[in-house]
Amino acid sequence: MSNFPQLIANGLVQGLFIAMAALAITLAFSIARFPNAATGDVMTAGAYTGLATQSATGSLILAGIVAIFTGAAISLAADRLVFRKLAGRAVVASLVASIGVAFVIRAVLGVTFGLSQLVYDIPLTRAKLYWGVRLTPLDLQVAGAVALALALVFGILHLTPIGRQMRAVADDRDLARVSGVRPERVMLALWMISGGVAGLAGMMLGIKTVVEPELGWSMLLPAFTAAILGGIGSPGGAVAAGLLLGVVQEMSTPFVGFNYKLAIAFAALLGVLLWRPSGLFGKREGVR
Amino acid sequence: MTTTSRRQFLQGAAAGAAVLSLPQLTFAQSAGVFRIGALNPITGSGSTFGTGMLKAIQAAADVVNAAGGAAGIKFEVISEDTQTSPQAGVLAAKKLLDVNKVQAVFGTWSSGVSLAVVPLTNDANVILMNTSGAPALSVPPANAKGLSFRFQATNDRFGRAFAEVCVKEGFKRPATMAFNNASGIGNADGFKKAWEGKGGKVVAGVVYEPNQTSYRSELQKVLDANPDVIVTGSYLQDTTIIMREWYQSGIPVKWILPGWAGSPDLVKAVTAPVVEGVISVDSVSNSGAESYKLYDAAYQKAMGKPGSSNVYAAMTWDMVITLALAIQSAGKTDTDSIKAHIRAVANPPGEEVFSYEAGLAALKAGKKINYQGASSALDFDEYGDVTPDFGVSFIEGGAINQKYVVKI
Amino acid sequence: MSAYLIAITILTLIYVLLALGLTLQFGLTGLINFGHVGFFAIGAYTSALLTLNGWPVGVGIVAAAVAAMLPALPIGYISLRLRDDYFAIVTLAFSEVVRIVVTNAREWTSGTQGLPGIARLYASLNGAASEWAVLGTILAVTLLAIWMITRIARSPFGRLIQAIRDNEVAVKALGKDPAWFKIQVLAVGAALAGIAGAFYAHYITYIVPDQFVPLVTFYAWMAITLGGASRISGAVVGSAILMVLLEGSRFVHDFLPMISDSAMASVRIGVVGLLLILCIVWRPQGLTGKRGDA
Amino acid sequence: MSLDIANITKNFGGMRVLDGVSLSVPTGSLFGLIGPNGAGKSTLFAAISGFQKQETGEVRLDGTRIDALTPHARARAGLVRTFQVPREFGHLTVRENLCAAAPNQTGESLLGLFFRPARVAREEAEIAAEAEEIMQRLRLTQVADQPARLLSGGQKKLLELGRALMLKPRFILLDEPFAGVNPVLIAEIAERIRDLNATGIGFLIIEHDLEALTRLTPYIAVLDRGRIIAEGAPDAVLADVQVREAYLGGAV
Repeated sequence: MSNFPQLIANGLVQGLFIAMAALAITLAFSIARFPNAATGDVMTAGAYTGLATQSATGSLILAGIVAIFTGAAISLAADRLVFRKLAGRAVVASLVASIGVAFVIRAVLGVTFGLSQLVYDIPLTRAKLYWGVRLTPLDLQVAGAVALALALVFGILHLTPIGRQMRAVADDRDLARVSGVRPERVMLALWMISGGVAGLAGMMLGIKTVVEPELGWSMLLPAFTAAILGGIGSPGGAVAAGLLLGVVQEMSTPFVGFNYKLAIAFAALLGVLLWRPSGLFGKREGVR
Repeated sequence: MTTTSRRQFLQGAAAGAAVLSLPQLTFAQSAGVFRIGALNPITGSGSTFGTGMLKAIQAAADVVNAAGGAAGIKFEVISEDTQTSPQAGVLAAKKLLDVNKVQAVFGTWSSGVSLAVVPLTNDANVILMNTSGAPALSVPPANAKGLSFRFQATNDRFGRAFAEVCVKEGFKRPATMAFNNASGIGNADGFKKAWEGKGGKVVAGVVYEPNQTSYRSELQKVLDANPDVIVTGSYLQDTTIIMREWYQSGIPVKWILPGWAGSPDLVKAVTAPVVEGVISVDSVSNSGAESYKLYDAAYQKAMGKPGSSNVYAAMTWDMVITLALAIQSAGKTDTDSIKAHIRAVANPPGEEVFSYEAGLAALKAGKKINYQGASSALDFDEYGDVTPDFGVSFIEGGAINQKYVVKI
Repeated sequence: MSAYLIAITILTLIYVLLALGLTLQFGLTGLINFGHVGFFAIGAYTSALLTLNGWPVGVGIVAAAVAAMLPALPIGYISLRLRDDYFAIVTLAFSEVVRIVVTNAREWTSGTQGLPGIARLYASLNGAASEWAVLGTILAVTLLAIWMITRIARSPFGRLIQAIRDNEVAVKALGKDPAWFKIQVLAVGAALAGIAGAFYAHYITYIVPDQFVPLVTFYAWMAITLGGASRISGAVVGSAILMVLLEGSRFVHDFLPMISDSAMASVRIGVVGLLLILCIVWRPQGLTGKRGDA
Repeated sequence: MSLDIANITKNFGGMRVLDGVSLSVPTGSLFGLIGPNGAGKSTLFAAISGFQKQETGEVRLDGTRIDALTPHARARAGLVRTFQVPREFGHLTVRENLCAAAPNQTGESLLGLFFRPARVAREEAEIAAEAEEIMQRLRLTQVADQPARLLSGGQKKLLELGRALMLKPRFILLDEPFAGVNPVLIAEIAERIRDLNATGIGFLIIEHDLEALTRLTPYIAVLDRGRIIAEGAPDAVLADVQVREAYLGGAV
């Protein structure tokens, strides 16, 4: 018999990573209005610089900070050099350009760090049983770090002046401008937060798995799926949908086997979109 | 992708050859030179091995040339990257065959690339020597003309070796975990076939998708069947994650990994205590032979790593030596003559030789030889496949120690 | 030399067929299809499986076109309900589902073992003649496709799909249902991709699911982005540039020997990415387009 | 015979935007609809033309219920609308914009396109002639081969009207035909509308510019907070106290 509580736990752990990546995508979308395909490679960059920092200093905290700053810096640079120049153009221009940005980031990482796999030097510990569910301390630490990051992001969005401005701009840019918000500053802050989340997500993923050039790219499609499923532009929705996807994928395995996991995620996406075209938590949009 | 059209000028034999390599585009056909196309996975998923395979080909060609060539003919190596992709492999092979006019193609690594390239080499009537595992390469249509030689054990042979190890170690309840690609499934299926042929039963089997953040559910399903050993068809990256998650679960079980996964890189990635006692089965088993020592030294020099880190480089090394001996034996460089003499110089009977120089001397003395390769004894069956012996290593205190050899 | 150039030309033409579908779907109609490789894969597998079971290659190619068109119908219906960028992701997911299915429907497709020994076109001719014959056939098909899409673009149908691209709501207000037009456009592009897939399978003679990753879709997008999305010549020019970029890197080593072998893969992808960015930022209409093109 | 709207209601997120609107617009009439900002005029148009689903109520065209039809089916039935913000096909020329609007084209089916080329060519010639005539009537001939996105605001309004005419409609719903148009062109557009009305086409016109509208339409209705508060001849309606309150907050 399948151990469903364990599958749910496994799904939640995997969902955390999808959720972080989806959060980065949805944050960028909420203001820049396009799905940023470079997010995956920003994650990879965070994983590599975090790893380099950790092996140089031995400090994971420092590595996390470096990963966040790497992600933020790359995002800012990409906005300044590419995306800003495409503001006002069709969504697809930015989308295709973001694939170009992704390739350039990956090329730089490949030349700098090589193509072989690298790993974070983290001592492994045995799992413990919690109510019949086996979880490792690393799982809990990663979950804790993700929760902390999410709390931080939501704190910024909902408790700080710049966060309120971000939400205002995301809701209605013109209205926000009229009410004295300077979109430039908000855009900068938003790209930094989105990039920082991606950088940290990449490092977490790198700790959990192995660091290699396609680390983030292979995460991109599940993350897009979660971002859309949650209602793109809705940070809470992205996180919830990420966790949900992780759980649905794992729960499906006793029925469809392990090979159709990703297909199940896409089927879920399609089903939800046909039912609610704006996603689970998205605002409905109509033709005016 | 990389065109290293190198013409190598050898200057002087007494004081050691001074090799001058000039990057230049030379397409002209020149007499006294045999052009080898090195078609390796320099980039893509085979990139871990590709460059080493290429360097081994170049080093072996240097050995042949330093010894005066094969039947007086010098080898020239032209390299191309398959990108570990059939499409890029086909274009690369077309370029090698058509632009560079190579007379043999060496070192296609993944089965996909070999299967895509073999129709082209057959058409051009050129020998293809590969290191792929897919059974389809042995038989028509792939090997309709008998021009394809495989220096790697087939997936089935790997499976048989795994089964032998299970018998020897007294395992009763094996389970399998396979990466969802040709080689992963091939190994697991080969094992299942061999094990059930011995009357055993595989208690659980899982085929998993690549690029996951976790394989815990897959692992759990296999462990739920309460196996005493898990046999994998896996790669380094996924094995790294699986071994970590297994270790964290604390459930005792033994592991048998293919050599490319159970490598020093794995030990480095997961740390020694995690993989203590893991069994790694590898087709390079001629490590006691003199030919292996020659290869090892050359590889060490070219790559700065021990030869044991790249089983395929040993195979590509052997490709060059085998071809050179066959040409020496035939005295001609046309494909049919070479094909006819490959088994003559590599298979028994004959005087066992371990180096090109020794083989050359024996052939010149009119003796029948049996080249013993660095990668295996190198005896080709009717399909052009070798049956290497398998080295069985145990990971102990972080070191990979070969304990015994399995013959199948 | 010629066989290598023929090989490159054949693969370029296969990309042209893929890119032409996107020119029709995106350049003219505005549909963001990010799952083109899914139709390509369906075509390749359909023709490969039919011919491996004894059907003639001609039947395989026609069946490839038909089979690739089938999913266009449901996808077209979905497109009516979704925003552009959602549609992009949904089609991307569709192509991944195709890949997952051919990977795991082992009893039909032999999964990751792939299908070797797919019949070649004109296998009875000797080497060079057969290569030229294949090239001629693909060239003829490509020219036919170009003629067909040009004809469509200049017809009342073409006028209407461009109207849909410019303003879908206004088209509805004029008494026309965009749905059926979008479905037809998707189906035509899918059929071209299916035919391209069939030629690909019969040319490479070996197919395996790994060949049908989203990167192929992105390459086709790069081709129309570089060449110009709303012009038919853009698909041709863009595909040619793309192939020169991808294959040209083989020759880079002769001139830049300091780039290591393993760095080459990174350099290749970096150059493609950079070119894509530069083109979108500085020449949004592509190389063939005029300023103001859609 | 007429366009009849009965008891239409429509809610947006708890807000009642249309609250039981009923109107009867006779065939061939020139009917003006005015109302302050947010009165629900555009929503009413959207409900009549099918772009918004109403909660309750009926829409009849010449006695036939059309409120279950899709927008494009209503347009084909003879009820065509324009938009407040022009929705031109920006990359097509003015001529192509008009031709694209022609109904029942054989060349709009792929089969027809490739298998009945002669018929397509004949139809194209007919459509081109019609477009030419409409362009002349609307004085758009000079810009016939310009991309529509380069037109001025007023020209775009005329283009929208011209596209609607290509369908040979019985009724045209005009959404603010004078908005953003210079005064000279306003008079001209009004003149064109009157000409067309003389050929038997009915118009229901939303307009902000009361003066221009009342000069054009002999009959108007006033919508305020989702209800029709008055209708009749312009002079009488504008004298109505309720209307003055609605427009000017009663400060008259």
